[in-house]
Amino acid sequence: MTATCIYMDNAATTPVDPRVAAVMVECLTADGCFANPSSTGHAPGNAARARVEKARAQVAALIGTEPAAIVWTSGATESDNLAILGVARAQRERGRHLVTARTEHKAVLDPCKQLEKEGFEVTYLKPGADGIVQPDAVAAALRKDTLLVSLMQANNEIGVIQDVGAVGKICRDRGVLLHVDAAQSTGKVHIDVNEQCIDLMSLTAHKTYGPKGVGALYVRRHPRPLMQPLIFGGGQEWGLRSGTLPTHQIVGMGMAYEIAGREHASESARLSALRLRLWAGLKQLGDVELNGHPTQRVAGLLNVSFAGVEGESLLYALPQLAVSTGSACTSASHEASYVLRALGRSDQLAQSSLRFSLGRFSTESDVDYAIGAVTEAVRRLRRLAPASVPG
Amino acid sequence: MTATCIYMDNAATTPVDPRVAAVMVECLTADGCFANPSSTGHAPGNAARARVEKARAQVAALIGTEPAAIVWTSGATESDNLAILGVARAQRERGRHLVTARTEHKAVLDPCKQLEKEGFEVTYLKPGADGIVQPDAVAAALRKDTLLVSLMQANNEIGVIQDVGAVGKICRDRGVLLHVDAAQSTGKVHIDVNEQCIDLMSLTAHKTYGPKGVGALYVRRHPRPLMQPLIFGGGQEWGLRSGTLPTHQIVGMGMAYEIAGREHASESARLSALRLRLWAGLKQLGDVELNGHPTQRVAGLLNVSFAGVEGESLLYALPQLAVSTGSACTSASHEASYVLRALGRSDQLAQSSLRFSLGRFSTESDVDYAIGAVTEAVRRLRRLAPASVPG
Amino acid sequence: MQSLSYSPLVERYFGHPMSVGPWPPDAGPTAVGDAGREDLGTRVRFELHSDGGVVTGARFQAFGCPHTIAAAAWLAEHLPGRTLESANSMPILELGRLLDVPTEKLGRLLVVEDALHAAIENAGLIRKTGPQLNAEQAQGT
Amino acid sequence: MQSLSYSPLVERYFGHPMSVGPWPPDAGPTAVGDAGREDLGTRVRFELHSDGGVVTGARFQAFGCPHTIAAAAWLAEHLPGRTLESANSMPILELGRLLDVPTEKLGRLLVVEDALHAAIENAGLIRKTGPQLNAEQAQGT
Ligand SMILES: Cc1ncc(COP(=O)(O)O)c(C=O)c1O
Ligand SMILES: Cc1ncc(COP(=O)(O)O)c(C=O)c1O
Repeated sequence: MTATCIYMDNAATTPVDPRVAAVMVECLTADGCFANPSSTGHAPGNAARARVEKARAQVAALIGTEPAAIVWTSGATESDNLAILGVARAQRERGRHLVTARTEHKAVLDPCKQLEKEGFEVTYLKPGADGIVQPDAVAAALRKDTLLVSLMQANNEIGVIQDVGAVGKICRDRGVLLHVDAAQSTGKVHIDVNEQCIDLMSLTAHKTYGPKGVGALYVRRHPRPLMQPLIFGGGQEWGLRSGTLPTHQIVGMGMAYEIAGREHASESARLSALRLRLWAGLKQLGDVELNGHPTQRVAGLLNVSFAGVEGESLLYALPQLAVSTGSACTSASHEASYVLRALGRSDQLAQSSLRFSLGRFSTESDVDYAIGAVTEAVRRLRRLAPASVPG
Repeated sequence: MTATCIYMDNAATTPVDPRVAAVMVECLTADGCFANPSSTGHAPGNAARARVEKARAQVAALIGTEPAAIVWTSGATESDNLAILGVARAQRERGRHLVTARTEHKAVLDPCKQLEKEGFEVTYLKPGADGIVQPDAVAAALRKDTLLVSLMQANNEIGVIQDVGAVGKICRDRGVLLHVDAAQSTGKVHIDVNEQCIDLMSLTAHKTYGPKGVGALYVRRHPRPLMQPLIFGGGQEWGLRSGTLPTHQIVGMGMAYEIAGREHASESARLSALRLRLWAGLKQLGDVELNGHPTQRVAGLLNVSFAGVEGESLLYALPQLAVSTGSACTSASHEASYVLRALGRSDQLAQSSLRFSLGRFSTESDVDYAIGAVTEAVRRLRRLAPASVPG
Repeated sequence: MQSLSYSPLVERYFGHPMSVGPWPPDAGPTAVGDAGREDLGTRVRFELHSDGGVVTGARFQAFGCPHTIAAAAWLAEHLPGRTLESANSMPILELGRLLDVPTEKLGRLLVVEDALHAAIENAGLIRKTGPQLNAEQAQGT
Repeated sequence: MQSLSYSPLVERYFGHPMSVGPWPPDAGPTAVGDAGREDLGTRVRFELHSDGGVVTGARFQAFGCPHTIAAAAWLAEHLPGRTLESANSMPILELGRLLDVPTEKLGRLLVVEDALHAAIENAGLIRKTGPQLNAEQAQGT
């Protein structure tokens, strides 16, 4: 069913690495390590607990921290919500102002909108045309009552990398907490939460060849920010996140992050070369534009606007290529990507963009196929379109 | 490591059924159905979406509803929180009172406690000595400003079954919403949310031979109760629960529930017989008491108090048997199970109880082993203990 | 939670539209009708030939979603042989149903209809005033 | 998030305690010391024999967690040969460290200590007043 389709949507989700799948499978059935990691009254429970703690150490190692700073969640959406709602609701007497950027993921923007309903003010910074939020702009937005800055490290649509370390130093100096959404950056960008002065970091497994439905929140320990949980219950994860720990999921995330740490350098080099090859091929079409900063970006992600074609039709004309459009293609409206709009792209260019996200299993022949298929589809749709008429 | 241990802690978590593991594994790696179910712009995404929707129908079928009433979550803890906090926060202008029972899971009690901090009042009903909450007691607790009653169907510690249908009719008549925690009852007790007048029902996969880390909330559709999400973001699940849908987890839950529906009757008969055999064996020890109603209970769960032995030592003396104690054995305190205390058990008996929870993979020889091992351990510990002295 | 799925008819008319593109300059008097804007996601053009009030040839161009393109292609294929009058009252919403166009997208079909109506109006003008007008129209003023 | 793990010493003294149970009635004058309550989770009893101020035999009984049982068992094994005085000042918290008793459980060791001190006190009384008292004690008044 999907066999004839070339997958270039690794920013939406990655397949699970076979090495990760192997350890997950060990934690499912009756002959495996399936017990509840909180059942520390018996041997199977302790075995599960040990694997969970090993995974905690693996995840901690990738971001340069200690295991006790890692809180398991169901993914980056939950982690973003826990960080933002959790800090704001617990510290509302300290301040009611947050700073973030217009190009953040909805998992950051939507909790911010919720906080506005709860009496907070949020500053949404506009990035430059290259997608970069200048650290100075963050500094300028800080107020006396600013509690938290939330800034993603790598953008999911255009792949640009923010200088979170510079922002971290500014925030630390001013006594403001920094939350970083690193869903798209683990295994792709250097992370060291201490060096980068990060207080909270959202992580997810499924963009880094781990399973969907598991993630983590890094919470700095010294000092530990005061937070209100989203989910109350058994008291797991130091009371910050109750619920039975999903051993197989956590073990998968740990292994995925260990591999990511080990293979980051070689993988990035390979993916950079593939991306440049793809861009070189697509540029031949003419009237195409690269979205986002040309070099301050993750290796595998390329977002291109094609003048003169409509996004949904372009996607439909590429049935063998799994990519995503800049437009919110699952919604009924012609709404253009808010990220590309924030960069100043016209509605039309924002709407007719494609995001190609290469991954661990992408090959040179995939890239060549994509160049050919996109070239043909764009040419055909451009021929179908009427010549422009003045306004 | 765990091979020599007999697992009788299926109420804590069950192993994944091999038939469930098989479909999960199909949704992990690059050659499988791994894509993001929200990526409906391409074939792999649509294939994942189709499997997610099939699973939604499988889950809906087990509880007698339509697929569109099922919202995926990360488990029953999240579902309980979403139901209770979600309704209360969204409808706080309609009323500020909730009713629940003292024997509920922490995933219900803790959000209730949180609501008390947010200005709500909660009535915690005390069950009878048999663990049953009388529907009349619920009726008597309802007030004009009662928003919601939350009552579990099967209790996780003692296995007693509440008559949620009778409570449902009372609530429906009085215009009060009923939330039912069914984490321990799927595949074990008859569920029909329409017939039983249930508005919200928490479900989880991992007590019914599905994977840990995935669950669902049934939300009645006509009328649909007003709710505030816990987690804001991409807008998945009708905006009630954002976050990437974990295809393999959801597919696993669907298959687990389908099997549960099909095998419920035969499995219950088999487990009842095993439980009665276990109880008959343990009774020989003398000075043992069954906790909870003798017949209004799930088939596989047996909770027994052993006079004259201490719980943690009893557990420690049974290294080859994975059971759990009534005491909060993972905490440092000697705190006795709040469930058994609510039934009126003395601290000592509450503290020295064992929960045996048999499951799909339990055998007669497991039961016989347990009888032998527990008999020996209890006798040894009783011999170690000093004869009682007055006061 | 809605997926990009298209009916077989859309697949056919999007994938293999006939009657595409402008008429060659020497094809005779052409009535052109334009509607929509690229920056709003939909732009459609029809070019009609007619003789004695009957459509003799129709071509389309479209910038838009697959449903838009398919609808325009379907119309261009089915216009020839109709009187301008009957062409003018072709029931666009029924075409929408035929192509399984989702309700939220029906607005785009109105753009297709607007372009068709504009072309038919111009065809009527050509009939009355001769082809001079057409030359102007074809330049896209 | 803390697991039920026990040090090898606990394992040994819980799993194979020697010096268990009451002395037989004909074993001579026995000094008994009780402490704790079952409903609070810990109850310990020591029964000592002594001669000229030196412990000659010690037995224990315990209702409690593995650490409690192991601590009582360890003491019962290590008391013989000590003077009552040195037995009275055996450093219970150091025993706790030896057995890796978690901090939160140290309170339970104090129950063990109380039982020991009570037994030693009774042994002192026996020494002064003769075995009559012991008979009474052994009946557990
Ligand atoms: C930048 C970013 N943040 C958050 C998320 C949400 O993560 P999850 O799918 O783990 O909930 C995603 C991906 O969906 C993302 O790309
Ligand atoms: C009755 C009951 N409710 C809720 C839960 C929590 O479910 P989950 O582990 O899926 O978060 C459990 C089990 O842990 C349970 O037994």
